[in-house]
Order: sequence, then structure tokens, then C-alpha cells
Amino acid sequence: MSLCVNLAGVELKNPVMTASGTFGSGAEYSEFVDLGRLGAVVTKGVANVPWEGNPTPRIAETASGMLNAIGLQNPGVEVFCKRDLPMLAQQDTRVIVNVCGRTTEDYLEVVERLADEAVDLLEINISCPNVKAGGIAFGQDPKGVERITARIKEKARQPIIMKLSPNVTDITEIAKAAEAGGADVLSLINTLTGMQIDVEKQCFALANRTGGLSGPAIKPIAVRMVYQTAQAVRIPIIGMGGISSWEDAVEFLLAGATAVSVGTANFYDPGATIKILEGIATYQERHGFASIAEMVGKVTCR
Amino acid sequence: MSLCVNLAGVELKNPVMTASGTFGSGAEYSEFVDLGRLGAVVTKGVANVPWEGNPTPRIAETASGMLNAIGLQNPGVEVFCKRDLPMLAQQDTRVIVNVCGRTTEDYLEVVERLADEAVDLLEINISCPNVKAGGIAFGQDPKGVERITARIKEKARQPIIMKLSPNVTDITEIAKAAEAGGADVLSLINTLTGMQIDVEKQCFALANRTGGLSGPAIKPIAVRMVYQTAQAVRIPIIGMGGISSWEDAVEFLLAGATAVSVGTANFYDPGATIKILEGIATYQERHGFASIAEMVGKVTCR
Amino acid sequence: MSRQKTQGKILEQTEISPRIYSMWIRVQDIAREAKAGQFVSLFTGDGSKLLPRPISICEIDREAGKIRLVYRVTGKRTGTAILSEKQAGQYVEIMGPLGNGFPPGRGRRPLLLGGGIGIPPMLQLAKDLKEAAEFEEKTGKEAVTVVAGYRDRLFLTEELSACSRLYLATEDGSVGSKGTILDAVREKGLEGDVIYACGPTPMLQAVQTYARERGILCYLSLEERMACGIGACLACVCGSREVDEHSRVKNKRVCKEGPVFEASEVEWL
Amino acid sequence: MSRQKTQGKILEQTEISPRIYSMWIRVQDIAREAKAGQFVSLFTGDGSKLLPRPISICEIDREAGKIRLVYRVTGKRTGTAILSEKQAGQYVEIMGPLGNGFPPGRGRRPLLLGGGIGIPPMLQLAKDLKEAAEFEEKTGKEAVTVVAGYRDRLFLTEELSACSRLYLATEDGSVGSKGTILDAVREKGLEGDVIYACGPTPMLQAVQTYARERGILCYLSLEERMACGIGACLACVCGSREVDEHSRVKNKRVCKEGPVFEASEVEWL
Ligand SMILES: Cc1cc2nc3c(=O)[nH]c(=O)nc-3n(C[C@H](O)[C@H](O)[C@H](O)COP(=O)(O)OP(=O)(O)OC[C@H]3O[C@@H](n4cnc5c(N)ncnc54)[C@H](O)[C@@H]3O)c2cc1C
Ligand SMILES: Cc1cc2nc3c(=O)[nH]c(=O)nc-3n(C[C@H](O)[C@H](O)[C@H](O)COP(=O)(O)OP(=O)(O)OC[C@H]3O[C@@H](n4cnc5c(N)ncnc54)[C@H](O)[C@@H]3O)c2cc1C
Ligand SMILES: Cc1cc2nc3c(=O)[nH]c(=O)nc-3n(C[C@H](O)[C@H](O)[C@H](O)COP(=O)(O)O)c2cc1C
Ligand SMILES: Cc1cc2nc3c(=O)[nH]c(=O)nc-3n(C[C@H](O)[C@H](O)[C@H](O)COP(=O)(O)O)c2cc1C
Ligand code: FES
Ligand code: FES
Repeated sequence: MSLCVNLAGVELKNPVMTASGTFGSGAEYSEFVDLGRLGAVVTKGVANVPWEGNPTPRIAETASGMLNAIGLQNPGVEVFCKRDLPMLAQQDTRVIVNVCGRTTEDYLEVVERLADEAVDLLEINISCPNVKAGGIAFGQDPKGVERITARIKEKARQPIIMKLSPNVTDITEIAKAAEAGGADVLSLINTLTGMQIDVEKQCFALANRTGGLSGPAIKPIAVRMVYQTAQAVRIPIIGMGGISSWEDAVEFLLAGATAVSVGTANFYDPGATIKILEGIATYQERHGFASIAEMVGKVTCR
Repeated sequence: MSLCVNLAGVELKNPVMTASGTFGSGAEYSEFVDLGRLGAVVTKGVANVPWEGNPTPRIAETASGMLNAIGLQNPGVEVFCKRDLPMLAQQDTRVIVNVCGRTTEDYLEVVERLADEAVDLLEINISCPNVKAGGIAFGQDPKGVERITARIKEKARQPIIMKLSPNVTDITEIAKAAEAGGADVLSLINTLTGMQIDVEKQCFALANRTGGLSGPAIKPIAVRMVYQTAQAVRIPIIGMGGISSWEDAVEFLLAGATAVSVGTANFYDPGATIKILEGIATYQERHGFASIAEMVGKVTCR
Repeated sequence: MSRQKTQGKILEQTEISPRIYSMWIRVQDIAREAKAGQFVSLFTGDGSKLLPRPISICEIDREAGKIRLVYRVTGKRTGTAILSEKQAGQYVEIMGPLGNGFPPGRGRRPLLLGGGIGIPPMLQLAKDLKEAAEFEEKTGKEAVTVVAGYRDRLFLTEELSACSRLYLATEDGSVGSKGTILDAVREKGLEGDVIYACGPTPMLQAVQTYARERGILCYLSLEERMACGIGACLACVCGSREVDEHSRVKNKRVCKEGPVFEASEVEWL
Repeated sequence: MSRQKTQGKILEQTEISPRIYSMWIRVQDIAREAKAGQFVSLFTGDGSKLLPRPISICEIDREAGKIRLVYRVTGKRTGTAILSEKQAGQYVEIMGPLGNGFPPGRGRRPLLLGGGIGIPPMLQLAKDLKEAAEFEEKTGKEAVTVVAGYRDRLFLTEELSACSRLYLATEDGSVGSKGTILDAVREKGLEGDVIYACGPTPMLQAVQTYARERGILCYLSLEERMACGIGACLACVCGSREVDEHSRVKNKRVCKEGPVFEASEVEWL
């Protein structure tokens, strides 16, 4: 019985990863989680230069979820390589760097800078709803998605994961465009654009007005999109959106994801990833699946 | 201090309505709610002929929400006019009939049949995710939306409300298309397409596989879409999606909705509409708004 | 316009068998109106689990203004798990009584068949039927036959045997007949001329066939996922033989026209 | 890798002033490590309210392995409302201690300024400072000056006056000085050479200016919305004067580098 999964030739010891932006660089959660037990650590988005992010308030709680508009604050790829990567390289886990940018050139600069670093995969965030330029603007139009994917694929030394936005009419169209552009793997979903208003102050709850909705609230949308995408493309999918328990993670695997990322759940249970991992293992055994691959996409009708 | 609102020349005594499909024809909830206190009752979708709907299970609970795939079961417009309308006509409230169809002709048939009935407004559902033909297929493409809106507007004796789907990349584009087609009012949002999987049975939780996500979980998305749409069109908006409390309702008004519909909340609190109505009135007084119109779109930055 | 969801005070909460809980709730209005076979909607109080949990009324104490519910905790982190953590003295949101109860079936010899978590509603029914039989001057509890089918662990047997001739069936045969309630009926040669049944769908299907073959009047209490519980949302339909008056298609609402249907009305999909 | 969210047993829950609750929680690990000025994350237990509620530690009883939190219920249906309904004997999910506490400021005369729900963390600090002063053989409680500002209703005054020279300010002047804590400081001519302040942002801004103008060392305890509470999500940043070592932009994390900052570091946005 094996928990290994394979993403574009990179073997992960198990399918449980962290969702970008919810796990810092890994260092903060290492007090709570043995990083070496995770399939992979996915870092916060990294840009070519330091980004300030948005003013506060940057988050708001919503029913079974939250809105965030961090705005991709990050110290830039240079600091990241010198400070954060060495710590990650010491861990017995795969390292996936999430890459963000305002222009295609920004992305390329980061991707090239990471070429010779100890990074296993690159996750390209073309779906952040919280920045003015770049981010989601790239991720909502199939032609644009194909173009930027191809440009990045050309330069990337590591396999690339394109991270897709759920704020689209037809996720399969976007997914197929990324595949056509040469994506090795797809990550979905990023957050759904949302808004909260403070009715007593009559103002937006977030300084940025809108933010990205994450957490259990969005899980049904995420599962649907993973399922639809799995029917439409041949490359592997990393599923995420509201995963809090092993049952949630298995739901994504059955829907067609090869691996899963745990995001918002880390905030209310720093040990969530490990509990999920253990739950998947027990489930796998109970149902007699020899490998995770056997579970992937196994949902059927009644 | 007045609670009245005006939708395309039709005066409602207050901005609180029921969301289609969650309140039956009104009769069922009349044991719990004095229908005469509501701004309007919006009926379950009505088609030209009886519809069977989908097989069960038709619903599933999700975190702070639910999925439904009722599939627009309805007894057809003929039975509706003879059995349900007379009861509604006796209530001191506005009657809004939600209209569904598989083809444009289906919609037109219903609209024409209702021309001389005691119906104040028609709400045209071009956004149901749970039927194979019609429904959402009409609601995701701007050209299609404009075309069907224009066809219906031509025939409709009552003002028409176009009910929009949130499963789109850009809600303002769809909203503008409906406005261009002659819509008098917009309703948003309908449900978001979602899926749930039973991990022990390894099957879809709903017989229909996918269903529409409603309830508090989707409120941030709905508020955002109402806000964006209010910036983009000049016709009034009926806001809905997860409204459970008066605070939620006020959030939609501040975001730019002229009236609000209460849907899923009826299921867990049959008296929700009245509590919301009373809460809005208190809020209005506390903040010294002379009319609801003064509150509409009043959200500001910090 | 007078009905509302209300707060019921929990008077007693006991685990009467592994993961099976019995809860007595003080809720005057419901106790006053309730009939055997009706159900209530319980709400979890947790903001993430909003839908009602439909639970059959197991016993009614009209004088004391209280009702008893017996329910199964279906898993960890479920709504019923949350309900089971509430303690005597706390309140639970409740709405009801909902649906239609079991029709009396006067003058007939009743045979009550309950399977698993379908057993609880049989208790109030048995009590009512026994009382009716006594009123008609028949021999009290001998007039009512109950067959209760369990997987392995028993519950409510004392209460049931106090008001009926009780037969048991268990899957492994550890107590009573081995097999299903129908196995017990056959083994013991039990008879009746009106059947009331509640339990899992395969059991109800078997009972439907059994009754049809013998031409016995039969009532089935059905289960379906519910959202409103009052007939408005059309979530909970079951197939009906005839085009239904309300739906104009062959769909009856379990919460409104049911949960109890005459077996011949029901068409399984 | 040893830290986790844990279950703390509620030992006492009291409403000490309208909508202000005091809760003693048994939670050994936190009590052992905690310092004045640190905070904990409390979780509501409700599946719809997932984010932590950051609450300052008000008192620490290391021997008994318990901590005291004093918190305000901010409205109906809020997370704090749910927390306030829990009773002694029940458990609450808790994580901590988090952030950095108040630095000792040895040998100086401390002036503690607490406004509203910023008062609670001043209690443990005052106790610690009094003890330190006694150790340095200064006149116990006279060595510590606390000014507590309230809207109208008081709380924690007995505990504070037991370990400090306590001055009060109320908005309407019903008790103590009329106005803000700084009005009280001026009115009573209070002095100190290290200031510790916690309270609403406008108060902290005024204290920052006051300290700067007088060249007094000053520590502010800041508030910001939090998601992770441990420095990972970057939700809770505040503007800092210098480019921060972690962020490489002028953003410090209130949960990690804070919640206590030297006043001169903080740049309000
Ligand atoms: C008319 C009627 C009477 C019932 N009487 C009893 C009874 O007396 N005792 C008892 O233990 N159970 C009874 N049930 C079944 C009971 O409603 C479910 O076991 C319960 O709703 C499961 O909720 P949960 O919180 O444990 O599960 P969750 O998994 O948290 O439930 C998720 C959702 O699915 C629904 N659901 C899950 N299983 C069922 C089911 N079998 N039937 C209907 N809805 C379901 C829940 O109501 C909820 O909306 C009855 C059902 C019906 C329809
Ligand atoms: C370091 C720190 C220490 C604090 N110490 C105390 C204390 O000792 N006593 C006390 O009463 N309060 C304290 N607060 C404020 C307290 O965290 C909020 O009042 C509380 O989170 C509000 O939650 P709620 O459930 O009442 O409101 P809800 O409206 O249900 O909260 C919704 C969301 O907003 C967040 N939120 C709302 N108001 C605030 C706020 N003012 N600051 C941060 N997050 C907020 C909540 O944490 C939650 O995520 C402290 C805040 C911080 C940052
Ligand atoms: C606070 C926060 C910050 C995030 N930052 C990033 C980011 O930098 N890059 C990215 O691709 N996604 C980011 N995300 C999106 C998550 O990686 C994930 O796609 C999303 O939250 C859905 O998963 P969840 O519901 O499990 O959180 C962020 C999410 C949150 C909540
Ligand atoms: C059970 C159910 C049935 C619905 N049926 C209809 C329908 O017939 N026509 C329609 O336009 N919308 C229908 N809707 C969508 C609602 O009217 C509403 O747009 C949506 O549920 C969001 O609001 P809510 O979150 O308050 O429920 C239905 C929703 C639910 C939950
Ligand atoms: S549950 Fe809504 S109609 Fe039965
Ligand atoms: S709350 Fe996450 S960094 Fe401070």
C-alpha cells in the first residue's frame, strides 16, 4: 500500500501539500508540523522584487470561510532564495514555489532566478484576485492563459503547475488552454472574488474592497471544478478549496485530483495537514486501494 | 420614514421578498408568515407544461450552505394559474412569478399565459444550473442574454426581471446585456454550480451529480456581484444569496440592491423574512434614513 | 401564521445503546398536537450545519407537554453528533409536528414492523393502538404485534413489550429470529390485517411486496433528504403511482403528503 | 513541532461588567510559558466561525496551570457571544501563548495605560512589575502606576488597585477623571519613564505622540485582524518605520513581531 503520487515526474511521498499563502515559507508552521511528513510545501507567492501588499484590514471572516486581500506581500525572489529556500531544502519534502507577477516578464524573471535552486516544481499563480495588475487578469481568458503558460514553460527548468481561477464561466476551457500552452500540472481552485460590508460603519470590510473567498464554504465549487477539469484534460490536478478533513481530501481525489492542498484549514488547525494525511492512509487501507492513483477519479453514480 | 421601494414602477411596501424555489407558491409558508407583510412573494419557477424535476437525492448539506438539484419540478402554468395564483391574489403583497423554460418559446408561452393574470412582475430564470436544456445555458453568454431578454420583453405585459447566474467570468457583462435587451430589473445571484461526493459510497451526493450552491456560504460572492453590477447598470437590482439576518439584507442594500430576496434561510428559520424586515426598519431608523432608496449603494471606503 | 420554530428544553438525554440516543424535550405545542408517525425538524445550532434533521416522534406525553425522540448519531462531526452533546437543561431548536401520522386502521389487527432507527416511531403507535384496542374492549397488549429488527444491539424493547406482543430479529440471530423482520414474521407465523412499517428502504420495499402479495393494507413511513420540511422546496419527493394532486407529476412530498404513505401509492425509482 | 492547538478546561466564566466576561481556563502548557502582553487564539467551536479570536492574557497562575482572559462580547451572533455561553466545566479550543510580551524595562518607573478592552493585559503586567519592584526593594505597589480608561462601567479595578497606584478615567467623568487616560495623566500629573499602553487605535496614537514629545520610552500593544496568529498569513501587518527584516517591506506582523511594539517603530497608515 503506497501513498506516493507522481506530479510530472516528481514523486511526492504522499498527496498532501500546503496551499500557497496559507503556510508562509513553511518555517512558521514547522513548530506545529513535521514538514518532512508532507508531500510538498508550497510557498507563499514570490515575485521578482519585494511587494508591499495591500493596506489592512486584509481579511474578514465569512460563514464557514474567509476573505483575504493580502495582495501578495512578499520579500522578493532574492531574499526568498537566500533566506527561505535553504531551510526548505533541509526538509525531507518536495518544495514548490508559487510565483506571482504583474507582467509576463515579472514571472519569467522569477522562474529564471529559480532555475538552479533546490526547487522541485513551480506553481504559477495567474489567479490572484487581490492585485490590480497581473494575477487574475491573466487567468480568466483562455488565449491569455495559453500564451503565458507557453512563455513560462519555455524558460522554466522545473515542471510548471498553472494555478487557475474559479472566477470563470467555464473552467475546462481555461484548463485546456493551460494544457495546450504546455502546463505539466494544474492547481485549482484559487479563491473566489467576494466582498463584505460592515453595516454599522457602512464601509467595506477589507481595505481592498474585494477579497478572495476560501475555506469550507467554497468546497462544493472546488470539487465540481476539479471533477469537470479531470474530464477535460490529461495532465494531473492538484485539488484545493476548503479542505479541512481527510473526508474532504478524499472527495477531491475521487473527483479526479492527484494531490490536494490544505489552505485556510491551517489557520484553525495548524495540525490539519497531518491529520488529513493519516486519514487518507486509513481510508486507503479500509477500501483496499493499493495506490492513491487507484482512487483518483473513482466517483460513480448511484 | 418609509420602507417602500419601487421596482420598474411597481411599488413594494418594503424591500423584503422571497427567493424563487424556496417558498413554494407561498401557501406552505403562510402558516408561518403573514404574506401580507412581505414586499413581494416570488413563486417557484413555472414552465409551460408540468416538469418532473430530477431524481432524488435532490439536496445535500454543505458548510454554511446547501446544494440543490430540484430540477425545476413544477405543475405547469395552467395549474399554477388556477390553483396557486388565486390564493396569492388574495394576499396584500406583490406577486412575482418566476418563469423557466427549455427553449425561448417555452418562456414566451408562459409569459403570454400570464399576461392577464394578477401578476405584478415576471422574474425570468435564465440561470438554473440543474436542468439540461435551457436554464443556465441562456444565462452565461452576453449575446444570448440580450437576445432572450429582448424576445421576452416584446411579449411581456408585466415588467421583467432577469435573474442572472453567478457562474460567469464577468457579471457586469451579462448584466449590461440584459439591460440592453430591455430588462426592467435584475435579480442576482442564482446558485453557484457545485458538487458533493459521498466518500464512503464513492458516489455523487446528488442524483444529478451537480447542484446549485446557496446559503450563507455564497454571500460574499453575491454581495460582490451586486456591488459590481450596481456600478455597471442603471436598472434596479434585487439582491440575494445567503441572506439570513437583517445585517445581511442591509449589506446587499448598501452594496446597491434596491430589494432583497430571502432563500435558503426560510428552511432553517421559517420566520426569517419577517425578522429581516423588522431589523431593516430598526436599522433605517437608527441611522436616520428617510427611505430605503437613501441606503441603496451607500457603502464607502474607510 | 401562528406556527414557528421554537426552543425545546431538553429534559433528559441518554445513550440507550451505542450511538443511539433518547432525548425527552419539553415543548408544549408540539406535544399537544403530535400524532404517532409524525416527525419534527431538529436544528443543530451550529452555523455551518443549517438544514433540519428530521426525527420521528417516538413518544408523546401530552400531560407533561413533552416528547421523546430516539435517534442515531450517524458519524463524527455530524449534526446528530452535535445534538447528542447537548445536555439536560439546555435548549434545542425544534419545529413540528410535521407530516401526517399513521392512520388508525380501526378494527383491524395491526402488525407493526420497525427496522433499526425505524423502530422509534413504532412505540407511540403501539401505545395508541393498544389504547384503542382496550377502548374497543379487546385484550390490551395482545391486540398489537410489533416486530423490531436490529443489527445487533437492542433498544426500546422494554417500552415496546409493555404495550405489545414483541418479536425481535437480529442480523446475526444473537437475539430473536435471525435475519430481517420479515424472516421473523414468517418464522413465528405472525399475522395482521394492517401493516405499519418504518425502516431502511430495502426493508420497506420487501414489506411492500409482502403486503401486496397477501393483499394486506399496508402503511410505509419513508425517508428522504429534506430542506424545508413543510412542503415548499420539493427536495423530498418520492415516486407515486398516480399523478399527484399537488405536483401534477408523479412526485409526492415525503414531508407533506408523507412520511406515511399507503404502500400501494409508492413507486420506487 | 511540539506545539498544537489544545483544549482548555473552563474553570470559571463570569460577566464582570455588562458584556465583559472573565474566564479562567486550565491549560498547563500555556500557563507555564506565558508572559504578560502575550495573547492566545480562542476558537469558537462553531463550524461557521472558523478564525481565531485573539485575546490578551490578563492573568497567569503558573502554579495552578491556569490563565485568565477578560473579553468583550462585541455583538449578537459573534464568536465572542458563543464563547461567553460556554460554562465552567466545558472546554474551549485554545492556542498560545502567541506574540511577544511586554519587555521588562528594568529600573524605570512604569506608567501603564489601558483603555477599554485594552485594560486586561495591564493586570498581569502590573503584577509582574510590582513583583520586580519589590525584588529591587522599592515600595511595592507604589512603584507601579496604572491609568485605566472606561466608557462608563468599571471592571478589574479591584485587582489593579491591589498591585498598583490606580487612576481611573471615564468618558462622562462619572468616576475618576473626565475624559481619556491622557486627560487623567495630565490632571493628576502622573509620571513615569517607561509607558506601556493598550487600547483603541486613537488612544495609542495619542500615547505615541505624548511619549515622543516627552522623549519617554513607550511600548504599544496593537490590534489587527488575524487569520493564523503565528506569522504565516500576513493578514495582521502594521506599518513600521524601518524596512522590516522579515517582510523586506515596511510591514511588521502584529501576531509575530508584536503585538507589543516600541512606539517609535510604529508608523500608522
Ligand atoms: C421523516 C423522517 C424521520 C426520521 N426519523 C428518524 C428517527 O426517529 N431517528 C433517527 O435516528 N433518524 C431518523 N431519520 C433519519 C435522520 O433524519 C438522519 O439520520 C439525520 O438527518 C442525519 O443527520 P446527521 O446530522 O447525522 O448527518 P449529516 O451527515 O450531518 O447530515 C447531512 C444532511 O443530510 C441529511 N441526512 C443524512 N442522512 C439522512 C437520512 N437518512 N434521511 C434524511 N436526511 C438525511 C441531514 O438531515 C442533513 O441535512 C428520519 C428521517 C426522516 C426523513
Ligand atoms: C493581540 C490582540 C489582543 C486582543 N486582546 C483582547 C482582549 O484581551 N479582550 C478583548 O475583549 N478583545 C481583545 N482583542 C480584540 C478581540 O480579538 C476581538 O474583539 C474579537 O476577535 C472579536 O471577535 P467576535 O467574535 O466578537 O466578533 P466577530 O464579528 O464574530 O469577528 C469576526 C472576525 O473579525 C475578527 N475581529 C473582530 N474585531 C476584531 C478586533 N478588534 N481585533 C482583531 N480581530 C477582530 C475576529 O477575530 C473574527 O475573525 C484583541 C485583539 C488582538 C489582535
Ligand atoms: C491568506 C491567504 C493567502 C493566499 N495567498 C496565495 C498566494 O500567494 N498565491 C496563491 O496562488 N494562492 C494564494 N491563496 C489561495 C490558496 O492557496 C488556495 O488556493 C485557496 O485559499 C483555496 O484553498 P482553501 O480553501 O483550502 O484555503 C491564498 C489564500 C489565503 C486564504
Ligand atoms: C431548493 C431551491 C430551489 C430553487 N429554485 C429556484 C427556481 O425555481 N427558480 C430560480 O430562479 N431560482 C431558484 N433557486 C435559487 C434561489 O432563488 C436563490 O437565487 C439562491 O438560492 C440564492 O439565494 P439564497 O442563498 O438565499 O438561497 C432555488 C434555490 C433553492 C435552494
Ligand atoms: S423538504 Fe421541502 S418539500 Fe419536503
Ligand atoms: S495573523 Fe497570520 S501573520 Fe499574523
